Amino acid sequence: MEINRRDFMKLIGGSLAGLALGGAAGAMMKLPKSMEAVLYSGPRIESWKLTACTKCPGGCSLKVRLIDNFPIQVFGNPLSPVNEGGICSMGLASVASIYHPSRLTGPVKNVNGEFVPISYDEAYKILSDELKKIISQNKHDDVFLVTQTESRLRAGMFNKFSEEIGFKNLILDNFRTASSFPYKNISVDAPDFIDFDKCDYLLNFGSQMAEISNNPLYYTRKINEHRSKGFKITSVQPKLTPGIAKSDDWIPLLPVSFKDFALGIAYVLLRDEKYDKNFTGKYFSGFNDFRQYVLDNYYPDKAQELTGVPSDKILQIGREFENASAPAAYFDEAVLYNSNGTQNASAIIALNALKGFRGFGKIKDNFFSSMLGKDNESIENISFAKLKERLSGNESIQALIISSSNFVFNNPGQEALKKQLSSIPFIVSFSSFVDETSSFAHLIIPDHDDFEKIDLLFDESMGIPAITIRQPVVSQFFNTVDTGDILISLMKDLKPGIKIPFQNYSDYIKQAANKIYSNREGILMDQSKPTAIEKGLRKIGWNTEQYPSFDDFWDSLLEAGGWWNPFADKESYNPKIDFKQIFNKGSLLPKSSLYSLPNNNLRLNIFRKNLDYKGSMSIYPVLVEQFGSNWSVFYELWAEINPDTARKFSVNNRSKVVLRTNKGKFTAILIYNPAVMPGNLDVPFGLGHVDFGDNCGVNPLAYSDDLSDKQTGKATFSETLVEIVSASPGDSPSSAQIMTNENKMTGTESRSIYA
Amino acid sequence: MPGKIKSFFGKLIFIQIILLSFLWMLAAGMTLLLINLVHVSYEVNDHQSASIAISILGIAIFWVLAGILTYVLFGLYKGRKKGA
Amino acid sequence: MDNHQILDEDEILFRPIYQTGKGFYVLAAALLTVFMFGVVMYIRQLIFGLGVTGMNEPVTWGFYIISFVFFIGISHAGTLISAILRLSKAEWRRPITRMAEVITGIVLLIGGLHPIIDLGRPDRILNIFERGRLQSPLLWDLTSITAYFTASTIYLYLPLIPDIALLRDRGGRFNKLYTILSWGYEGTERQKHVLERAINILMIMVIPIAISVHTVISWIFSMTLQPGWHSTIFGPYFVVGAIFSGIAALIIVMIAFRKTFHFDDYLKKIHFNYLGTLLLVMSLLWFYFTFAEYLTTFYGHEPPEMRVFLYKFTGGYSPFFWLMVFCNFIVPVVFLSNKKLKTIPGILVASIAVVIGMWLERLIIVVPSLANPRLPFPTGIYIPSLTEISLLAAAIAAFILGFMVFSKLFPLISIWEIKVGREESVRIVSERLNEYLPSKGHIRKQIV
Amino acid sequence: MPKYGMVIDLNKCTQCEACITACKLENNVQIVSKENAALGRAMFWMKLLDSNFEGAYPDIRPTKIPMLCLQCDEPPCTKVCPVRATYKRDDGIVAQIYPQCIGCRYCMANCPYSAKTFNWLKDEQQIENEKCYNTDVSVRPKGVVEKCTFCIHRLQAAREKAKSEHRKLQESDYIPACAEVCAAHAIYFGDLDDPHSQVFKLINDYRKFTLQEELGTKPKVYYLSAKAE
Repeated sequence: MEINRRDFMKLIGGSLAGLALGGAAGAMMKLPKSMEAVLYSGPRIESWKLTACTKCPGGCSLKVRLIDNFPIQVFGNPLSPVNEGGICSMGLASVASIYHPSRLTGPVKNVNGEFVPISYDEAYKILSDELKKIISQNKHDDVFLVTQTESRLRAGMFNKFSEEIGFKNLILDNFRTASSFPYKNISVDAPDFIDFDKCDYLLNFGSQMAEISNNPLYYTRKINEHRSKGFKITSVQPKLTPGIAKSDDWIPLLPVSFKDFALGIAYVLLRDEKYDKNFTGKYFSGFNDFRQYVLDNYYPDKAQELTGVPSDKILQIGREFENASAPAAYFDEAVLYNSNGTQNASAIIALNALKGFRGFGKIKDNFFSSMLGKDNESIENISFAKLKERLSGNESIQALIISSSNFVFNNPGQEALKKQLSSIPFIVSFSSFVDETSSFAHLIIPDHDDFEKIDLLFDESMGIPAITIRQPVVSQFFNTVDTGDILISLMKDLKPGIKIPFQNYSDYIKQAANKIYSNREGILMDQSKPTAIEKGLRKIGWNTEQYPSFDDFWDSLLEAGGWWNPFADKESYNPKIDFKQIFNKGSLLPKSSLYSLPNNNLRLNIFRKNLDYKGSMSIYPVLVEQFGSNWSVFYELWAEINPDTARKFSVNNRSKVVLRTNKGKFTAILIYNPAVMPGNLDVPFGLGHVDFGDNCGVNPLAYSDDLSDKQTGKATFSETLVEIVSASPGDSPSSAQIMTNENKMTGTESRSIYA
Repeated sequence: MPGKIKSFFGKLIFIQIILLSFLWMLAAGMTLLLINLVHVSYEVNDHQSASIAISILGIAIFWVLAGILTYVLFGLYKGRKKGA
Repeated sequence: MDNHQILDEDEILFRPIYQTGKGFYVLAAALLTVFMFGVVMYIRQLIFGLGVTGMNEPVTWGFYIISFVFFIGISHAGTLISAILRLSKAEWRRPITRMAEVITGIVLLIGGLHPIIDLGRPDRILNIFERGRLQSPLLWDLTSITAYFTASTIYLYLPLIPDIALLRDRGGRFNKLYTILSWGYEGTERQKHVLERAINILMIMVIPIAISVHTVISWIFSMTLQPGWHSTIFGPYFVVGAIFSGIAALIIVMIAFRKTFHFDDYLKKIHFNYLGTLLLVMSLLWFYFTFAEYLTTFYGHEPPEMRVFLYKFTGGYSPFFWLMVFCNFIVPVVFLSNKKLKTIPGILVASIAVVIGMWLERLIIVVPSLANPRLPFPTGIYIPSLTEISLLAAAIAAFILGFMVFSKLFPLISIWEIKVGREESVRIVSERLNEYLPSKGHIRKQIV
Repeated sequence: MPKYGMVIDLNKCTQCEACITACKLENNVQIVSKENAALGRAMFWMKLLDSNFEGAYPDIRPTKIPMLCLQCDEPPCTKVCPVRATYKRDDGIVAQIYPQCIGCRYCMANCPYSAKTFNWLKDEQQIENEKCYNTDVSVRPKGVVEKCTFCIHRLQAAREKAKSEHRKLQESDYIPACAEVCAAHAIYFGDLDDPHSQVFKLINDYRKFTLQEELGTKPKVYYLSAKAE
């Protein structure tokens, strides 16, 4: 610390960030000695490199600014069709993680509670021996692999690994797989994208499309476009997040009754006979049962009773939906965050089916699947639910392999989970930090930082295949190893004589890229969008992009940072669906108890901010500080409440409250927010890390009931009851303040500023 | 004895002059400052008129004050009883 | 030769200079420690930056600016009052003026330092001389305060000369110093004349300067766009407040010395009576201004203005606000408009209340406006830190110390003016009266 | 001489806060310690104006406004600065001279938009953030006022670049970080006097408004907003 002070003085004296970079280095940056020298006395030469962001499935293309080959800043790549130069806060901050002082610099072994550094060979030996033992005992079933990597190729690698070795229990739980699970559940494959060219009405169930989705930046642009075309967006959500606020209609609704609402809408369609008879006839098996079931159980008044949404509102939405030529009822992973998530999703799928999924589309002969191998099938038979079940049951787990997943932090019932984990004989983690989950590991072999890895990211959600390549912008800093390479060498060791067509992970990536090369379509991301003429020329086989060999292509691919195919054709999405096992007569859920609150109780509704994608924000100080900044709450948990509700409990704005759930007490700063559902207490998810970066605030999941979706085991975010135990005075805004906000903004009474 | 007194008075007036000159220095200093500031305001050309107005006032006051004190002190000095 | 035996009729006025009790040293030591503690805290602030204070965003000004305005306000006790009294030939002024002028001198020094204490980078203060902008109200202050300080020091010094001469003639301590400072004053006609003339000129000159000073300070605030500051009334409002607090401070000082040095024979009940009445008048005037200020705000009902208004009247600062009204209006009016209560202790209570009240008023002016920004940012909170409190204490300590030092060097009551008064004023006043009283003969004529 | 200005389309803005992060990293704005943040000394050159709502539940909408220094054409802050540490450039940008500021905070007191921030303490920049320093921007010492400068260092760089390429400065050359990263393309930046620039067209849009118009500070950051039916 002393050193920092001196360095700071130097920095103030020099008053040049350049100096700061050097001056601060010794004390501030975790770097190999050799690099520090460069940092101190580098020529300060600027260079730019293209890479991709793996924070979310979107795969934005990044423009990294390097000074003396140290990544300093990140911007969006303007030529990328995914983000068109845009970038989100997480992407901007992401550069910090590579220097993080608490980052693991090499493999560590857990010697009774202490993590002691060991050589990679030793670590690898421990791992392979452990697995060999298990295999020799033929206990394949007792090995669990958990990974939440957003890179589908990486996921594919895990798949290959578990198949080759014969580990059945691969939990592949990234955003995309989770979102498509409900489709898999009725054994159809999910639509590739919302066809914004056709879609003229978007009914969004609980998805924060512009914030946390499988392509937030693309949806951000598209939502604006869609609305500027005069089409409507209706969002069904328990929380009016800034992104949701963009939609024309907001239906405040608890996730538990999404199903009821969806079927309520379906009723309107069925009653008005405005559904796609052709489609239901052809593809919707058991339609008549379904029809009957809905007509019996979901007449508007009933739906109102179940959901609390006024029946005329339901009718209105229903009419809008049925009169749209190509409506889309959209949902993603978020819909699963409650105890009957899969059912909700199925209901929404059914609703889409009534209009023949006209709002959705698929890419014609999409070669991604061929490229990826079977990337996300595994979730069919195994989901996080199974792990939980196994952990709680008496069947023992021999080994647990965790990669880029911090499920202890992201799930309720953490106490139990921790106890169960500590009873597992062998846990290996590939995390590059000691976080809530990997702290239970017996062995940690840290993976590269995102900026040191190579990866390919795919995305169809734009209706065109787009691939961005994550290439290493720096040579690896520390003694870290790419998890992919470890898996490959493991395969070789555990299954002697296995045929693997690639030597290491980057080979594997190259081969995937080779498919693009051989496909001969599309263009690199180093040129602006093709004009109509170009497209026309393409149609008749004109192709300017000729590469003598794959290597040329590969080089120019790295240079361009990505590839996409604006000429790909779409086809309509019409799956054969069958809901027999899901909606049969009588299985009508009773009205959720959450609506009839016991007095002095509130619903704890946990919401996610776009600054924190999956509880990994805390290593980025910029984001942590910014997290609550627009409520002027810093490094603390806050709880938003509807002023009317607040008055009932007589708690003031910005007062510090103590909250109690079944799991215990925690404090938060109460914030008046008129856009909160009455009876809700909205708290953000992302703070409260114990041993992972910047620990401050509270993790609400640690205090919420241990409920989860039956099939996917996804945590419930809004089904916990909470009560306010005590509150400090705080300050109540004077009436004038509230009255005159409008004028304060614009300075004029008349001016309205609806954003 | 008288010589001693004489010498002391010789010193005395000297010291007194110095004391008085401090005030004049202040006045002069203020004048210089204000003039400098006016000059600066011309240099970067922002609201010269304001600067001038203020500086005129300021300068005048200080000189008058210095003047008054000088007048008094020398008046007193002259007004001493003859043959003291 | 041993002049100490020459007993003057006003011997008691010389006594403080020559006799020093044990209490003096004890008190001095105590005050010095307080002062030094303040100095230490300030050095700490220099090292760590203004973060050690309680200031934050949006409340970017705190105790320092408040004390600045407050002390400069007190300074009006002196010169302005004594000048006005001299101008109006009020004979009862004679024992008062000196103390009043001393207050000015000391307090200006202290107050003038506060803006520098408040700076984030005092090391760069010279930038003001190099690249200063005379358009900035802060520079107007710099100029006017310097001018005021110079003027009032001279105005303190000139009437002091005859007394210094007296001291010189008594010989003893600091004789050389006195010799130098007295400029050979021997009370000849010519010297008297010169002195009279100079004092009269200064007297006229000081009044506008004094008024300008506080007007300019008020302009620091009213030149901004802040709700609650941007008001035309601020100039006169501050001046009135300044004189108000000044008189109160003067009364306190007078009573203190009356007690310690037994000046009962010089500072009689009548003086306090007059000053008390003056205080009462100022109190009413102050209330009138305050009322006018807030009434207009309330009727204008501009949203940002109203936020500040409500913040003061009902919001976070209401306790201070109403305490201020109590101290500045209710207490003085009760104690000073009522014969039974208008005793010296009563007047003392009133004046102390007023001093506290005026300090609160500065607080009420500075903080709430900053705490309620125009745009809907959350309301600011300001809690002074130990640094600020100890620096305020140090300032007060310095004030008292200054007086103690002065009392050891020069008489606290203008001896020669007393003597002159004793010898001449009766005659002069009666002559003056005769000038404007109608003569008897005139009346008889009319009857006939 | 150009007159740089910004237009923010609130109908497009999704309040993703990327501009805020970008600003913080681009300008090396210090991240204060937890205690100081709690005291209200967190430093943001760009921030979302505290939430403020329209309509009645459930048709209610938050109207958060991305706030930066509005670069007034009649800046109140420069008027009161005693040492000319903040001044308006000919191209309309209200700039700060950090080495000249004496930290009297008068400009903050006089900014009706509370757009300025003060370095209350020594730089407590957190470890991780050190590396994200943008080497083009100086780090402010304690005790000086700072604020958004439309990423003026980028203008310098752009000028030099254009010069080295022997061409005039084009509109696309110079764009502040917040405008560059905006994913919704809601932030436009350019020369308000140039009739061909996009901002020029946009400030003649019927949805245009500025904050606190009645103060006559003539902000050069305009907002676009229309009520959705």
